[in-house]
Formats: sequence, C-alpha cells, structure tokens
Amino acid sequence: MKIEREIRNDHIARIEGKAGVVVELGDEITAKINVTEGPRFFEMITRGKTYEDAATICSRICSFCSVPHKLTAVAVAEDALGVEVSEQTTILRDMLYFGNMVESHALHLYLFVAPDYLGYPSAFAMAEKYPQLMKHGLELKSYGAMVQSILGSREIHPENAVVGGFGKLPEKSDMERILKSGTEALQAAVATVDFFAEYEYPTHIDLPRNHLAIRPHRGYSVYGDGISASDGFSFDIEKYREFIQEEVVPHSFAKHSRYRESPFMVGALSRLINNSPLLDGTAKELLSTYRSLLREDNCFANNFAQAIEMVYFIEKINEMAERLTVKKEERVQPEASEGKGYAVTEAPRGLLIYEMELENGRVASLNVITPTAMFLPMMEVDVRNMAKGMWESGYKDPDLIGNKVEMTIRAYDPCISCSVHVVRL
Amino acid sequence: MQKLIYIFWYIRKMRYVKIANEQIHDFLNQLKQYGKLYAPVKVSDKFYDRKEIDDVCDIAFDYVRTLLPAKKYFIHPKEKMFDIDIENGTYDEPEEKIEPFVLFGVHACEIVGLRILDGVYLRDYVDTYYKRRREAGIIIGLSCLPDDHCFCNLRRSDFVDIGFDLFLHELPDGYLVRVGSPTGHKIVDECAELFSNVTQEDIAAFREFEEKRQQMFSHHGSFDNMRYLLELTARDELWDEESEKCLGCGNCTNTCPTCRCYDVQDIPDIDGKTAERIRFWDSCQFRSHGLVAGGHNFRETKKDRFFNRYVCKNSYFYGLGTSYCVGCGNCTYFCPAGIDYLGNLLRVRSASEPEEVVHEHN
Amino acid sequence: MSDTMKPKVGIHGLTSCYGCQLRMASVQEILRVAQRFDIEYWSMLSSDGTIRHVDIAFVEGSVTTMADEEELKAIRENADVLVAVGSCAIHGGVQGMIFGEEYRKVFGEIYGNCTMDFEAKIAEPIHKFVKVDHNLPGCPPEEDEIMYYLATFAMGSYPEEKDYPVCAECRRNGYPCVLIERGEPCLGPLVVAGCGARCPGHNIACFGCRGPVPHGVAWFDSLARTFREKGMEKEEIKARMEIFGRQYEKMNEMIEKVFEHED
Amino acid sequence: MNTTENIYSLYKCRVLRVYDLIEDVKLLLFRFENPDIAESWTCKPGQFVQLSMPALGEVPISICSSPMRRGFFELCIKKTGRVTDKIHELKPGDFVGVRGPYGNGFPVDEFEGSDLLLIAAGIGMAPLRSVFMYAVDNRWKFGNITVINSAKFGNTLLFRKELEAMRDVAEAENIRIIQTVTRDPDWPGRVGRAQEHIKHANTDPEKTYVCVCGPPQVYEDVFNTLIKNNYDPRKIYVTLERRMKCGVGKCGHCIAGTSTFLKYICIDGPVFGYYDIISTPGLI
Ligand SMILES: Cc1cc2nc3c(=O)[nH]c(=O)nc-3n(C[C@H](O)[C@H](O)[C@H](O)COP(=O)(O)OP(=O)(O)OC[C@H]3O[C@@H](n4cnc5c(N)ncnc54)[C@H](O)[C@@H]3O)c2cc1C
Ligand code: SF4
Ligand code: SF4
Ligand code: SF4
Repeated sequence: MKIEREIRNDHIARIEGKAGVVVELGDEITAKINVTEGPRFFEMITRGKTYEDAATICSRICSFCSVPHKLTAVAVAEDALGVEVSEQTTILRDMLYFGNMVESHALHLYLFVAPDYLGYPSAFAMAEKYPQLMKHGLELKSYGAMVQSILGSREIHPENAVVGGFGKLPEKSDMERILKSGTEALQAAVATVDFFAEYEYPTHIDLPRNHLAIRPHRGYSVYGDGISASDGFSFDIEKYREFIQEEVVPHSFAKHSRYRESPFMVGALSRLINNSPLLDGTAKELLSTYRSLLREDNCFANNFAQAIEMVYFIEKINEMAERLTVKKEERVQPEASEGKGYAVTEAPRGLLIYEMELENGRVASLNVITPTAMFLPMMEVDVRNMAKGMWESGYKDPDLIGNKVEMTIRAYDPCISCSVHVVRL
Repeated sequence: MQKLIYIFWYIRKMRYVKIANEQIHDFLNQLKQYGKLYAPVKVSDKFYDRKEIDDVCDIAFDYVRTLLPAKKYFIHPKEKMFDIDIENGTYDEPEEKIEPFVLFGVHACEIVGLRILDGVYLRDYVDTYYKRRREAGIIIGLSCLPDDHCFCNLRRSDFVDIGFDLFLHELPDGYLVRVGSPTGHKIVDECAELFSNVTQEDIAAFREFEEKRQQMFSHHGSFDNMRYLLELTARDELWDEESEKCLGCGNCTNTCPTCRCYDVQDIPDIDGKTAERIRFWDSCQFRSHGLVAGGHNFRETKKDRFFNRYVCKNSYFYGLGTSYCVGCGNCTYFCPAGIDYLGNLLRVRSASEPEEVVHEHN
Repeated sequence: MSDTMKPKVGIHGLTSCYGCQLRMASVQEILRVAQRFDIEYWSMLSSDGTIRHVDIAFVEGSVTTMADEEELKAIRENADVLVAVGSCAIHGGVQGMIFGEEYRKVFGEIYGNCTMDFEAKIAEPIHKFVKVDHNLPGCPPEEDEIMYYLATFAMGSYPEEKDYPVCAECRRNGYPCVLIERGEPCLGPLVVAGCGARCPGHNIACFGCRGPVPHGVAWFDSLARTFREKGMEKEEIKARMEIFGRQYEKMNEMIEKVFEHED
Repeated sequence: MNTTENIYSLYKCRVLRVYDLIEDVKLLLFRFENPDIAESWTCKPGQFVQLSMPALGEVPISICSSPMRRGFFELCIKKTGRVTDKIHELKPGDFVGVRGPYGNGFPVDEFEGSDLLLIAAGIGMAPLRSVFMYAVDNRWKFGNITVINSAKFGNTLLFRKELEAMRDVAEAENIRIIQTVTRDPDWPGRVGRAQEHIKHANTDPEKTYVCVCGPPQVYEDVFNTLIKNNYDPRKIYVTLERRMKCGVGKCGHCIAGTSTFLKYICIDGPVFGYYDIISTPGLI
C-alpha cells in the first residue's frame, strides 16, 4: 500500500476524554481512532465492593455521563436484588436523568460543536461575537446542572441517587426553583433547534446504517427493558451478548462493538430514528417542521437530534416538577443479597448496558458496555469516508481534511473516558 | 453591658408564675411576636437540633441535647466580617440587620455556656458581631433530666439563676416560670392571661423534681481538684491510649457550648477588585491550629492536641469561678470514636481502671 | 494586575473521568474566568493549543500510560506553578485501586495476548512523577474552591489549603451524624473538607471521594478501630477505605495495626 | 474604613519607606492616614499590630520602632508565607490596614532605674529594637545597657549596620553593643552563641532586667547562663509567638498553658516572665 499523505492528530480537541486519529491517504485509505487514554478497569475495581460502593465507583467512569452510569448501576443492582422502587422514585430518577441529558447536550452543542460551525477554535473565542448564543448555551447548561444538583446532590457524580430511592428527597421549594427557570430554558432550547437547523451537513459520508436504541418502558424514555434496531429487530436486554459482540483492537484501549457483525450507531439520532413516534409536545412539532433534517445516513444529524431532545426533556422535567408533590418515603431496603441483574438505559451518547452479579451484597462480576465503545467502529467508517470523499474530490490540504475529520468525530459526541473503563468478556 | 446590669437589679425581686400544659402552645405562638422562634426539634432517629419553628407542635420538650449548641446563634459557624475593596484598601462591615429572636428550651448548662462566651467575647475588646446578636436574643430556659453523659452537677452548672429572660421548670401539670430579666417581665405581663399564681402544690412538685433530678446524675462529688490532677497526670499512659483512638475530627469542640476558636480567611473575587473576610469555627483538634510560619507546630502530635482540649476545658474561668467545661456531655455523645470524656476525667480523679463504659446513643 | 499582564494558564487532563475539567468549565463565572486569564491550553474546550510556557498549569487525572507520563513532564517543564486537580491527580483516583502484581494479572485477563500499540501502567498520582505545588482536591472540586484558587492565583498569591476533615463541615452544618446514629461506615473523619459534607447532608455516609486529609492527619487506624467496634470485618473496612485511599502510603499498615492483636 | 466601634476594623496606613535589611527581611515605615489617629495612637515596646493585606489575610507583627515617635511606626517583616510574601512587594505610597496595638508589651515602667540586657537571636532583634529605642530615647531613666545581637552569619545579623553606626553614641552613653555570629568563618567580629557573651555585658546582674527574643530552642541555654551568672529570674522577660487570627483574645489559637494557668498569648502576652515560662509546659 502506498501512503501519500498521513493525517495524524494525537489529541482531538473539544471531545470528552483523550483520543487521537490517524488517517492514511493513498491508493488505499484507512482511518483509525486511537484511544490512548489509559484503561481504568472498572469491572475489576468494583469486584468485592458493596453494590452501593460499586455504583458510586461506576459514576466515576465518566463525568458527562455520571448520572447515567450511577443510575444504571443502581438499576442493575436493583434488578439483581429484586428491588421494586416507588412511583415517586421512578419520576424523580427520570427528572435527574433528563437533567443530565440537557446539560450534556448543551455542553456538547455549545462548547464543542458550535465553534466548529462558526469557525472558532473555542467557545470563548466565539462568545465575543455571539453573546446571545453563548448565553443560551450557559443557560441550558445551568438549568441541567441545577436539576442534577437538586435531585442528585451535585451536577457531577450524583451521590444522592442510591439503591432503593434517594438519600434525601427534594422539597417543594426545589421543585419551584426548577419550574421557575424552566420557561427560559425551554426558549433557549427551541432557539438551539433553530440554530442547528441552519447548518448543512457535510456530504461524502452519506451511508445507510443500523441504529440501535432502547425499547422504552413508557413514552420517549431513557429506561427500558430491551433494545430495538432500525433493521426492525428487537431483543430483550438479557440477550444482549447474542447481538452485540465486543472485541479488542490493538490501536485502542477501548473495545469495539458490533451488532450482528457490522458497525452501528447509537445516540440521540438513533433514538429519534427508532422512537420519535413516542415524542410529544413542542419537540414533536419542531421535528415535524424539520423532518428532513433527521437523516438516518449522516452522523451530523446527531447534533440536530440532540437539540430536539433538549426541548423534549426540558418540557418533561417541567411537567413532572409541576405535577409531583413529593411525599416523605423511606428508601426501599433490598431483602436479597445476591442475584444477577441486567439494565439498559439511554445515556446522552446512546445505549448503556450493565450486567451485574452479586454475592453477599458484594459485586462478584460486572460488565459494562458504553455507547462510545458501541459506535467507535461506525465512527471509524464515517471518518474514513469523509477523508476519502475529500481526497477524491481533489482536496489535498491535510489541515482541511483533518478539520473535517475532527468535525465528524465530534458529531458523535464521543466519550472517551466512558469507553476505556474496559470491558471483560 | 446595659442589659446585664438590669439583670442584677431584678434578680433581687424574683417573680415566679405558673403556666399550665394546656396553655403552653398558645404561649409558644405568642413568643413568635418577639422575633423568630428557634427551638429543639427531632431531626433524625436519635438527634435533635434547634431550628426555626413554624408549627409549635414540632417542638421537642424532652430533648437532652441538640446537634449544635446555642452558641451557633451568636457566633455563626461561618460568617462574613468585612467586604473588602482591594483597590481602596477599605474594609466595610456587611450590612446585617439583626432582628430580635427567641431561643426556646435552653438548658441550664447551655445558659452557663453562653455566659462563659460573654466573658470571652465581651471582655476588654468587645466583639461587635457577637454582642449585637446577644442583645437581640431572648433566652427561654427549660429544665431537664440528665442522661448518662451529663455531669453538669459536678461543674455546678446544673442550675442557673441568671442569664435567661424566662426559665421554665417542669411540673406535673405545667411549668413553674421564673422571670430573669426586664424582657422576661414584659413577656409575662403581655401574656398575662396565660399565667397563674404558683401554689403550694407547685412548690412541692418543684422540690420533688429537683430532688429526682439530682438523684439521676450518675456521678456525684466535686471536680474542683481536676485542674491539679490533670497537670499531674499529663504523662500518664491514659492520654496515649485515648488519643490513639481519636479521629481528630473536631466534633467534640464544634458541639461544645463553650468552644469558640475561629479561623479567618480572605476570599478574593475573581475580578481581583473585591474580597470578603470571613470567619468560621476552627478546632484545636486540627493540625494547623498551632502551626506557625516556618512549619513549627506548637501542638505537633495528635496527643498534644487531644490533651490540649482536656486542659483547656478544665481550666479556670475567672468570670464565673467555674471551669470552661459546663458538663453537658455533648463531646462524648457526639464523638464518632466513642471517646468518653467524662470517663477519662473520672479515671484521672480516681486513678481507677476504666469502667466498662458503653457508648450508647439513645 | 493590568490586562496586559494576565496570568497564562494551561488546563490539562491525563487519565480520568474528565469531571474536574468539566467542573472548571462549568463554573457560573466561566466567562469572567476567561477574561481574567490567558487560557493557553485547554484541549477539552479549544482546538487551539500546544504546550507552551504558562504561569499556572492545572492537571487533572492520574498517570496510566507512558504517554501520560511524558505529557506530564512536558507540562511541568513549561509551568511555573503546577496544581494537581482532583482525586485522580492527587491520589490516583478510583483507578489507582489496582496495584503491582494484581495489575499485571488484570491487564492480561482483559486484553489477553493482544499486543497493544501503547503501553499502559499502574494508575498513579502525579506527585510520583513531578513536583506539585498545590492540590485542589475534590471528585470533582467544588465551585467555590475552584473560584478561590483561581482568584488567589490571579492576584499573584496562592490559596490556603484545608487540612481538616469533612466532619468539621458536617457538624457546622448541623447534619445528623450517620456514623454515630446508624453505624454506617462514614469516611468523613478521614477525608479532607471542602464539600460541605454533602453526603451526610443527604443521609448518605461519606465515601471519601475527596481523598484523605493531607499532612499525615488522616487517621485510618483510629477510624478502622471505630468501624471494628461497629461490627465491621477487616476486609470490609479495607474495601471501603481503599476506594479513594489506596495510594495513601500507610493505609494498609494502619488498618492492619488495629487488627494485629486479633488474628 | 469603618467608623463603628468594631474591634476588627482597620486604620489605613501609608507605606513611606521600605528598606532591605537582610535576605528576606524588610523594614517598613508607616504613617497613619487619619490625622486624629496619628495624633492619638500610642504603643508600648513589645506590643504588636495586626497588619492586613486586603484579600490575603492578616498577620501579627511586633512594632519595632520607638513608641516615642508619634504618628509613625516601623515594622520589620520576614518573608515566610502568603501574607508576608505580599508585604514584601509593597512600595512607598501603598496602603495597608492596621489595627492595634495589642498585647501587654514589656513592663518598661518597672525597668526604670535598672540596667537593661537585651538578648536577640535570629530575627529576635525585631521586637527588642523597640525596647532598645525606647531606652535610648529615655536614656536618663535606665542604668547601663547591653544589647547582644546574634545570628548564624554576618549578613543575617538583623539591624547590624544600624547598631554598628551607633557605636560612638553608645560609647558615650554606657551602652554596650555585642554582635556575634555562630557559623561565619569570614566574620571579623565576635563569634559564638548569644549566651556566651552574657559575661561581657556591662550590666550588674543584681539590678538588671533582661529581655530575650529568639527561636524557641535558644531559650533554655540563655536562661541557664543568665541564672548561673546571678541574674534574677524574676527579672527575665521573653516575648513569644503563636498563630493568631484576632490579636484580642477571641479566636483561641494562641491559648496556651495548663489547666491552672490558661493564657492568651495575644492579650496576656506576648511578653512573659521566666516563671510563667517554666511553670507552663508548651509555652515555648
Ligand atoms: C506577637 C507576634 C509578633 C510577631 N512579630 C513579627 C515580626 O515583627 N516580624 C515578622 O516577620 N514576623 C512576626 N511574627 C510572625 C508573623 O506573624 C508570621 O510570620 C506571619 O503570620 C506569617 O504569615 P504568612 O501568611 O506570611 O505565612 P503563612 O505560613 O502563609 O501563614 C498563614 C497564616 O497563618 C497564620 N500564622 C502563620 N504563622 C504565624 C505566626 N508565626 N504567628 C501568628 N500567626 C501566624 C497567619 O494568620 C497567616 O496568615 C509575629 C508573630 C506574633 C504572634
Ligand atoms: S467539654 Fe464537653 S462536657 Fe464540657 S462543656 Fe464542652 S461539650 Fe460539654
Ligand atoms: S470528637 Fe472524638 S474523635 Fe473527634 S476529635 Fe473529638 S475526641 Fe477526637
Ligand atoms: S456523618 Fe460522617 S462526616 Fe458527619 S460527623 Fe459523622 S462521621 Fe463525620
């Protein structure tokens, strides 16, 4: 193979975590996402820990998704121990989870992606010229952070969410606080949709693909009992190993996953592709206005999908905050101390799968598959196609190609920290 | 202090009234007109703390101790001293409007504790922050029955006759109320319909209560020789053993009604133009309490710090002729390591082997 | 300091959950922070950055690869003041729980015989490799402390670090003590204050995310004794204390000491 | 600045001059901004002030000038940490906040009519300088005076030049100045520790008051030598240091003593007598 040009960036900026990319251009074109961040062995370090400690440790897999990790780890322990939580707990967890969605999407769209679209190296550089945009971004971020702080005790690593319920329940005044800033946040989210609807998706990477998303319990939710694919297939979470395989590749401390042997996509786009009929309210209206932007075959549609989701989740949070009158209730104490459990939820970046075995109240084994590990192979395909398309249509400047390559990576909102927690097979 | 002088004057003309159990909630509601009402409420399975009262039915009358002593209302756990303008080098006191407030249900030991704090904070140099709050606070005392950790009797702080506006002594069907200040008189006058005269039976009941209370203390005698004995036993192994258990967490000092060490810090704003000078509770159990520039520490080891508290608490407070320790037992009750402060003092006093002390919280 | 003399800062991440950087990025006053400093390097937020000389470098994350180690050394060489941010950088973080032989075993178990393109190492705190001037503890650090640290640096001074435990704040805030009341293994007495005793305030025992109190006043031995008295076994105690304390040199020794006379 | 009676309020003071004394130690001259304060402010030798650097903190510093000089005072400050680092950056014209004076100071009234022996080690000369200046300004009130100033090296002798420059006056005034170093082979003058020079003092042990200041480790040897040389232990005074946040007996950091003898260094000290010291473990 003759390599004419190599594009290499050891440290992709504006993503969560540390990864590099190498694209070799020549008669053959290859692309590799190097996940060089050191492995962190979460499955190992949780072994022998109580399920409470394990859930708290798992939250440290990633900061952007600390709420999803914590709540999924809690859900898997509850599944293993046969704990049924109250209706109130379910609602409060949804709120907490949705709060994380809003913050994570806002950070991604405003701090990571918007500078790309507007041609700035960073949001700070962009802030001067686009103060209104930045204001929206910070408003949405703060709103999400506030919801998480109220329900989870803080915006990163929510210690208040525990097996059986919550350590401390929110008060009436807390709900009022959420409602109070809800309207403004919703406006900002709608403005975000309008902003992202204006940008044209880069071409060269249109490629049909499989989208995997949760089979939700009720409504357009983040909790569910199985996974559905855009190829029409659907399976229970207990069977995930039959459909999703993981393998080690030499250039990455993160494993790569395949669905029935091929790369696939997960995330906001996949959720909307598979579950958008479940949407309601403003988000539904907006989506019907901009239906054509929800492109199955182009990963850049993911940013638009995130914007739509923000609208939906804020509206839901506000609804819940308005309806719920928090009653005093005790956490449910598990009766069992052993068992095997499965849990799947939708993290901001896509499906998050936990499998846990408990003995004597302590973790005997744990397996976690994160969204980034799932979409890494698909991302490599898109990166390669992006580079190939540009190269073949005559672009030779490696910086220019590199820039587009990075934008492609960012469109996925990859979470490298999540991916290198390292999965045991 | 103007107020204290009045107290001395009125003390000679004592006034006692009675309030029946049926009237007590009315009385508590009436108290709210004198300011925000703070009283002990149950905050968890075993603990009580003083909180602002909305519904007077929440008030706990049979509490023994609160998570934090009454001092928290006079020296806030954390407070701003100054707003600093860096460029002009000015230090301005924050504009704090101090509203009158009522502390209900303060036990005798805590009232003595506050008087000890007065001795420190109002002596020579008057701490304005403390003084203003002290003047705004109305103190309503409440009699109590001791638990195993209480030894206020050994400290002579089990009964007070000064330092409160009203003091309620439990009777079978109500409370014998002693008036301790002009404010106390005013309250009684203004709520006259709630009070009745004290009867012979009430006096008998009061006597009986006091008798019962004295008998309930687990230890009797005197601690007057404690100061000498502590110095003489400073090298005993007891201090090695006990300080070995200590977590250096400072709960003992924070929950002590008379511990008053504070630290001061300047917190600059990010713009570099303004700052706040704050002060917050410190503890001699922390490493940096005795640390000076250059790294020398006047209380280098955990044992030094541990022993320091025993020395400091037991030393002589000239103002009242007692020790700084009022015998409330908080430091034992709130010590996560289960270190028995009273038990250790008793060991010092009698040089006996430690009794099997069960550290129980109930 | 005039505008032309803005301090230059770099914000770097090694291996971690990136929460400390995220927390720094999400402080309310982020735009005012950006105005007060020249942010020379912050790859999480900006694609404009190579490691250049800065006045203050903030480093999050532990060292888990050779590349991390090299990067850290380059950061140190180019910084006048280096601040370790968060539990990973200061104590190794949760990933620092696997040590020595155990590490080889685990690595083999997971990656099997697959030869990797990069070399991974045991996760270690950054002070094992370079001189650290200040620690900004937390998992992640608290907003008020981030702002305090930044503000003191901006003034050309440096922060006063806390050397007392979470219990102090727990008590000042008047939270019921879960260790006394329910016998739950609260690590508050061991752990450096700053969080305002968030977990006890939520009825949850502190599990030590901020890491041990510095300067040798984290009394693992005394707390292990207390836990033993509440009925916990040695292994249980270790399993809990090691989550954020495993790389504290004397941890094991101190816990063992308490159980010495038993077995 | 505050006009209320808040005891923690500060007087604004202007830095007039900054001298480099020895490495890391500077002498700063201040003046009160407010003329009323300048007029009325007085202090005693051995007292200290609380000096604030806005947004950084407050530190206790001994006054090292003669109390006879109205409206002005000098502080001699060693650079050792957050606040003192910044103090060293002060330039003439800058402002600081000051409150005080605090502490008991040396009982100079009691000293009257007696000989004076001042023994300084390290930066101990800083607080003793105010006693010395006071004695010089009121020369007729005291008998013979000896100052022993000691340090490790010639260039770490605090106020060396100032003391050297006074030699002629001193000769005429029965003041003996002994400067000695312990580790400097190039030093042309006297060598050895402070206590080794007590025998060279011009003071009569029977009627001498002694003031000592230095790092904690020097005290024992100095005391022993003094007592061996027949100085009266009841007339030996030292000035101590402790962590302090308020300077007025509130914050508790400087509490020292035993249960029969509890003292605040800031208000009961910082000057203590020999018997206080030996009956109170931990005071030094
Ligand atoms: C009565 C008295 C007189 C003093 N006189 C002088 C003098 O004339 N010249 C001089 O250079 N130094 C003097 N010192 C020591 C001086 O106060 C300390 O060097 C100074 O506080 C160090 O502060 P820093 O912030 O620079 O150091 P850091 O080590 O950063 O100290 C942090 C904080 O700790 C406290 N602290 C630290 N060391 C001391 C200490 N030794 N005493 C009290 N508080 C301390 C202060 O509040 C300080 O802000 C005196 C101390 C006392 C108690
Ligand atoms: S030392 Fe303990 S017993 Fe004594 S007053 Fe303080 S808290 Fe009460
Ligand atoms: S409360 Fe107990 S463990 Fe904590 S510092 Fe005091 S004596 Fe030590
Ligand atoms: S709950 Fe934990 S942090 Fe709070 S006082 Fe008890 S042991 Fe300390």
